[in-house]
Amino acid sequence: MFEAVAFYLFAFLTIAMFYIVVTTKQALYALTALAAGMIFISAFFFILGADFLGAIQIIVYTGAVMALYAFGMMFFDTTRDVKEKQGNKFIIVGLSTLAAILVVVIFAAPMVSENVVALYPIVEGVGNTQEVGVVLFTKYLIPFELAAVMLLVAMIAGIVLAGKKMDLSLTLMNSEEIEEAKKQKNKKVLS
Amino acid sequence: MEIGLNHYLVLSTILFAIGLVGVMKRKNLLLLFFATEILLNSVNIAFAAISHYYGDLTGQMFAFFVIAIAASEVAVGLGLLIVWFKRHGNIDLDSMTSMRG
Amino acid sequence: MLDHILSILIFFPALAAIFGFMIQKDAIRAYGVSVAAIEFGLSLWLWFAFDGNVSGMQFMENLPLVPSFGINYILGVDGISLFIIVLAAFFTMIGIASLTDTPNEKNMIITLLFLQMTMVGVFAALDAIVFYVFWELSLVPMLYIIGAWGGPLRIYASVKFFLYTFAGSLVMLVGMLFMAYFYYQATGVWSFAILDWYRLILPENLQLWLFAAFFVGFAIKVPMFPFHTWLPYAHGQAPTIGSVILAAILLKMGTYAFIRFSLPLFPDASAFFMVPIAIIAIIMIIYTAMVAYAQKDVKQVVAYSSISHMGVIILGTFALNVEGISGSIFLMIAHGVVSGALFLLVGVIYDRRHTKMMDQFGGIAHVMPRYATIFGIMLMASVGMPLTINFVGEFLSLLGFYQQSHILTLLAGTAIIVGAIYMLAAYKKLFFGEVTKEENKNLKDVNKRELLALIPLSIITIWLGIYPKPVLEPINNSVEAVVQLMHNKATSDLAKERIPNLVEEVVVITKTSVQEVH
Amino acid sequence: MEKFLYIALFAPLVSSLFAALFTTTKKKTFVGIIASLLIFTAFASSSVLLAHILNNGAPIHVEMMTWMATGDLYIPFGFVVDQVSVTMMMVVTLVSTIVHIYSIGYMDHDKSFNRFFAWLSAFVFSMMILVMSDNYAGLFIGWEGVGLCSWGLIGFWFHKESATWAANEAFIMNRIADLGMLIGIFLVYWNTGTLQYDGAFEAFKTLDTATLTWIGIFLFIGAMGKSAQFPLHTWLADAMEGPTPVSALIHAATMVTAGVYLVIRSNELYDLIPHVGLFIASLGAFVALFAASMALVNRDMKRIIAYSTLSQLGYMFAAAGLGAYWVALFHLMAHAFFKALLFLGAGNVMHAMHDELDPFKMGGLKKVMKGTFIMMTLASVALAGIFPLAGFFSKDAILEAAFVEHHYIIYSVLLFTAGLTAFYSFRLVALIFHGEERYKLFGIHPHEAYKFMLVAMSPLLILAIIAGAMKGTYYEMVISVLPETEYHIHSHLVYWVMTIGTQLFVIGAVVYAYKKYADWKSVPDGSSDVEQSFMYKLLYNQYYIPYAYEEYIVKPYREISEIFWTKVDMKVVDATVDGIAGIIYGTGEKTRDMQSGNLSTMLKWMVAGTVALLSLAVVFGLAARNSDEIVAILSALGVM
Repeated sequence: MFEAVAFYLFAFLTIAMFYIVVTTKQALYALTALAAGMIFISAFFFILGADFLGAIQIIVYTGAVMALYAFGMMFFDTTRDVKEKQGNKFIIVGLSTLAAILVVVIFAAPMVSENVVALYPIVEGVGNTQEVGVVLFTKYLIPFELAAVMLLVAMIAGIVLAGKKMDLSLTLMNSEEIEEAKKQKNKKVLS
Repeated sequence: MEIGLNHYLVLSTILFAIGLVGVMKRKNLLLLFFATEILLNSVNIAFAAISHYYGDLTGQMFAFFVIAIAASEVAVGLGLLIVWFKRHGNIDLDSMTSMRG
Repeated sequence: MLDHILSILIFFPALAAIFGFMIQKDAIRAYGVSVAAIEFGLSLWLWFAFDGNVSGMQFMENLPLVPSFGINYILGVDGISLFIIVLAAFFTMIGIASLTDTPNEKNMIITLLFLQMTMVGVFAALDAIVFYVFWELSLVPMLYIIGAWGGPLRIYASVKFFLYTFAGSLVMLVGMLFMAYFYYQATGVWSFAILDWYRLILPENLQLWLFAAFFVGFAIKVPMFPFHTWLPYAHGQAPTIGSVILAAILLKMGTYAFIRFSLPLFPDASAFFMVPIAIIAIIMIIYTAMVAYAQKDVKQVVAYSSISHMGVIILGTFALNVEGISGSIFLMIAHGVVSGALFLLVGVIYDRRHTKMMDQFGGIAHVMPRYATIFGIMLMASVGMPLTINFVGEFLSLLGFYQQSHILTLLAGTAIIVGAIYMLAAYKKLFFGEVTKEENKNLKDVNKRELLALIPLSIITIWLGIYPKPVLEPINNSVEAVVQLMHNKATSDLAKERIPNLVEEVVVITKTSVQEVH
Repeated sequence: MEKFLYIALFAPLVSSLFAALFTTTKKKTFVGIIASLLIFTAFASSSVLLAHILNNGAPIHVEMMTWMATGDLYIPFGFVVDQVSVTMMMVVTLVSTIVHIYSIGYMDHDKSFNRFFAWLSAFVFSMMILVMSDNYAGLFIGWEGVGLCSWGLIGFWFHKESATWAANEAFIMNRIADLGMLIGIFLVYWNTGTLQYDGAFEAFKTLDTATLTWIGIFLFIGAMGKSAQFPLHTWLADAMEGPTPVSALIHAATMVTAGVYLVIRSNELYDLIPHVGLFIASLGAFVALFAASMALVNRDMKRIIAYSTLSQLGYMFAAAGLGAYWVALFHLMAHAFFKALLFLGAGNVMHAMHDELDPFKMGGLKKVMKGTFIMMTLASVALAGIFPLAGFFSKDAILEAAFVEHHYIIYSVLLFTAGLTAFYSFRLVALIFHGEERYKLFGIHPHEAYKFMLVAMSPLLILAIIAGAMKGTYYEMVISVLPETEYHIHSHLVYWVMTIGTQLFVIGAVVYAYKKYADWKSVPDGSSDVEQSFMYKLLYNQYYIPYAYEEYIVKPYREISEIFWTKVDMKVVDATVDGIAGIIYGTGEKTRDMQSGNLSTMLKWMVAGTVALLSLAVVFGLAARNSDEIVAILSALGVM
């Protein structure tokens, strides 16, 4: 009973928050609503007994990702209303719903016929974090390490991209402009 | 009233739909990123739920990696976004047409 | 070394081409000529070491590539492929030696050496996948030659050439994959080895489909009517050397593949499609000969004449008897020599006048008598004068087909009439009459470099016309084996009737019949 | 003896190659002399062979080497010297030697002197292969070889449009016939398994008549082309564009008789199919009359002689078709002598008249050209068949053969033609040598040819006179190969009446021709009544056959070719290919709007694509899951 109440409550809250994210005209509102939605989602993880995942969700999303977004938003003018031209709403909503249903159907199909066999069964009486740790560092060690490298790469990329002076783009300039830029650079070197 | 796997899947579907609506509707790149986060999260819920109901940890593992990917994506994406903003002074999707075929 | 001579023949030019990038521009021609000469020497050695009395494959090499799918690097030659390999080496050599001043000579020579690798590869490959790889790779250097050194329409011509042949060979690839799958179904192991496929007897309806799939790929390459329109463009735009190689070797890939794949793999389908293909061949012969007669550009005349002659080759191939198939293989070589020479000859006047239009010439036999003589020899070879190389092939092809159909041979025989018409008309326009154009009055006769290419070709033309035995005998032995194989494999009455039995008692070869397995 | 065979065969080749070395250099008289010597060597060798054959009669058969061998096919370069081929060899080498020597004088001022001898000797070589070969394929080599040399020699003065046109015409017409010949060879091979004469003849006896008929017809089609029989005759008259020695050698004495030789050679075949033989004889008789009629009014000296050749070839075919092979061969031989003589004489006249060919513009030349006058007159007498010259014996034998075989229509046609022959021959002689000196109107100063040319011609003159005397020896020799058919009119009275009647008829024609033309005064300008008449125009325009060929075959061929290229090849075949490519390209071009570059639009397309793929996945998933039911439903509906 408690589980049901919790599920419906959080389901309602998550949907509401995310609905705000995609509809609001204020970027700040959207950010706030997204952060809230993330936290509510972690609630599902706790309900489902995936404690570790829930913790990660809060830490990574709400702690890191949202902070990153918040910093990012400082660069942009977020006080203004976001102006958006809108096309046919029916197509957007219809396509989305259809796609979502299809995804679910495909995922659900093998389960309906009950032919899924657990590869790494959840052992009763052992903490979720412990189990996750065991699987993560045995079977998924290489993906895990790759994910770590990927994060490192992403971090460096973020720093480089954000920090670089990008007032010139060689791809978008025509050849004369490139020549001009080269000359400028040479001048600097000479002087 | 027992909450079953189907409940979670329906929830995931709804969230995924909302995310897709956001992806298609949003013209502001930043908000587009938000919408992709919603998509990822909706899938995460489905993973966690399946993992729970089948007693298999693989689902959680996947959700875990999805989160890692989401984090990297944000880092790189925001970096790019900032670069773009510096050059053009806006992050409007409609202004990005250099990929015209 | 002799054990791996085919691999050496294939990859030596490619390696040499890679090293060619490091050679100085001034030395590249000498380098290219020497590489091609070594290659030609090797191919002659191959011929020398080849045992003409053995009908099967020789110098086989086998190296697993993807064993789980039965893809192996299998090479081998028999009498059918041997001479085309020699011819390819020969033409690359004289092509490079007689190369007139071209821009980016270095790139041209490197491209030609790469092209040589693919050509030898196609004719030596005995694994369908290896064959296919070389078959497709040969398009690339040719595309580059036409596209980089061609005439004003070169981009159109090269793209057309590439896409057209590529589309055809994709269909052929599907056929090959299906064939391999079928082999898997029948025997339980994968194999792309052609010799393995030979042992397979397919049900007739399946043969028809597979035959059609292979046919599309081969027919475009040959090119058979109505798939021929890429050829005039390719020839018209290609530089001389490109046309020479294209006509002499690349077109032969199609007809060679018919004999290597279509006939032994699908004997019933070959017998079934014999008459329709013969009719297409006759259309090719007569129709393209008439089109050739209408041409204003001498190179186009030669290009269309190629198609016309390829018609005779196809006809001989589908005679399905020893005389016809031997004749068609011989005619492949003959046509290679003669059309290659004709394209070289056209190149000679093009170099001097930078036009190929016949109305720009006339009477140049007065100013270029040696050129006119060599052209005359090749002209007579082209129209099938006895004691020239072409006659042997044409005679045998038609003779072979006569056994199958009298009336069709009579129609196809008009090749000797219509061929004479366009060739003589072209010769008359170029060489006869008074010299009317001022520019033509001081044309220089063929120089030493051109003679270097043309004299050997003239000698071969006459030598093999008088004494074809050294070439014809190995061909004959291999063809007899192919025909016997076809007869043994044939299941339908039609095929049994059309494909002659060469031995008295039927040799029972171990067959892997599909029906048995199912 | 084989040594002599090889000498006879290859001396002309050596001569040709030797002369070919000098083709690009200036005129060198020694080239002609050496060529003539080599051809004379061949003649001498042939004479030795003839002597050998006459002495013991054993044919010489050699096999030089293999030519083609594949499957069951085996074709060697084999040569045979028997009674028939040695006769031909003698004719060929003798006339060739004379023509070679004559040409040294005739081509004296030509800058391509050396090239001429290269071609001429090559022709002799081809002709030797043709007559000496022991199989049909070898015959075909020579057959095509003489065609090639004929092409090169007709078009010898290649700066002249008419010459090159005639050369190509001759080559292509011969090719049409060669196709028939080739088919005939194929038929022989597939029915007998060999192309050797002896093997094939042996096998012919076992074949059914229908097959033999086809073989006979196709081989004869080949013969028709080479011997310029109707309807492939037009090239012969046009071939007169070539130098006159060429006309004498190729288009009178040797090459054109190759068709007759083929029929004679294949006598064992044609003996088995007399109905084809009758057709050949009828066609021969028709051509004899047809060609003679065209010669009546022509105003070109060389063409008149060419038509006369055509007419005489008709005689030969008539004889051969009726089974009188030895008579045909005899006439061939005799004809070669007097016709070559006639042509060479015409060559002298042409030289004298500075290449003027219209006999109406000549007249009275006997004063300046005595030697030529005598030779041409005697040659014409021989041609007309007047006793005791060569033509009498050979032509009379043909007439007798036709009479004895009871083919009276053929006989009367041939008899009538004999009269026409006499008429046009002497019309020519009368116009050229008698009457007023009309050439003076055109400011020409004729002169006699070199002495040595006349000397060279003299053996022909002698042979034209005495060849009849050799009839007996000849008959004794060839009957060992050819069917032994003696034609004797049963009653002496009939024989004498016929012979004397024929002679009187012919002499009457000669007299009439002299009366009409010996005192010709003016050059006709096409205004007289005779020239306006329908018959004259018909004959003068060669029955409008060349015109019809040009109008209804050559032109349509050219136009159809043009249409095939510009319309069919470019507009239909190529356009289809380009159309397919265009559709694909157009699809890309249209759909490219999708890629507006707007990220939002692209995202929408992405979602749409995802939906489409997912739907497919679901559909296939369901289908796979319920495949049994689907099959059941479909089969119930009768689809599968």
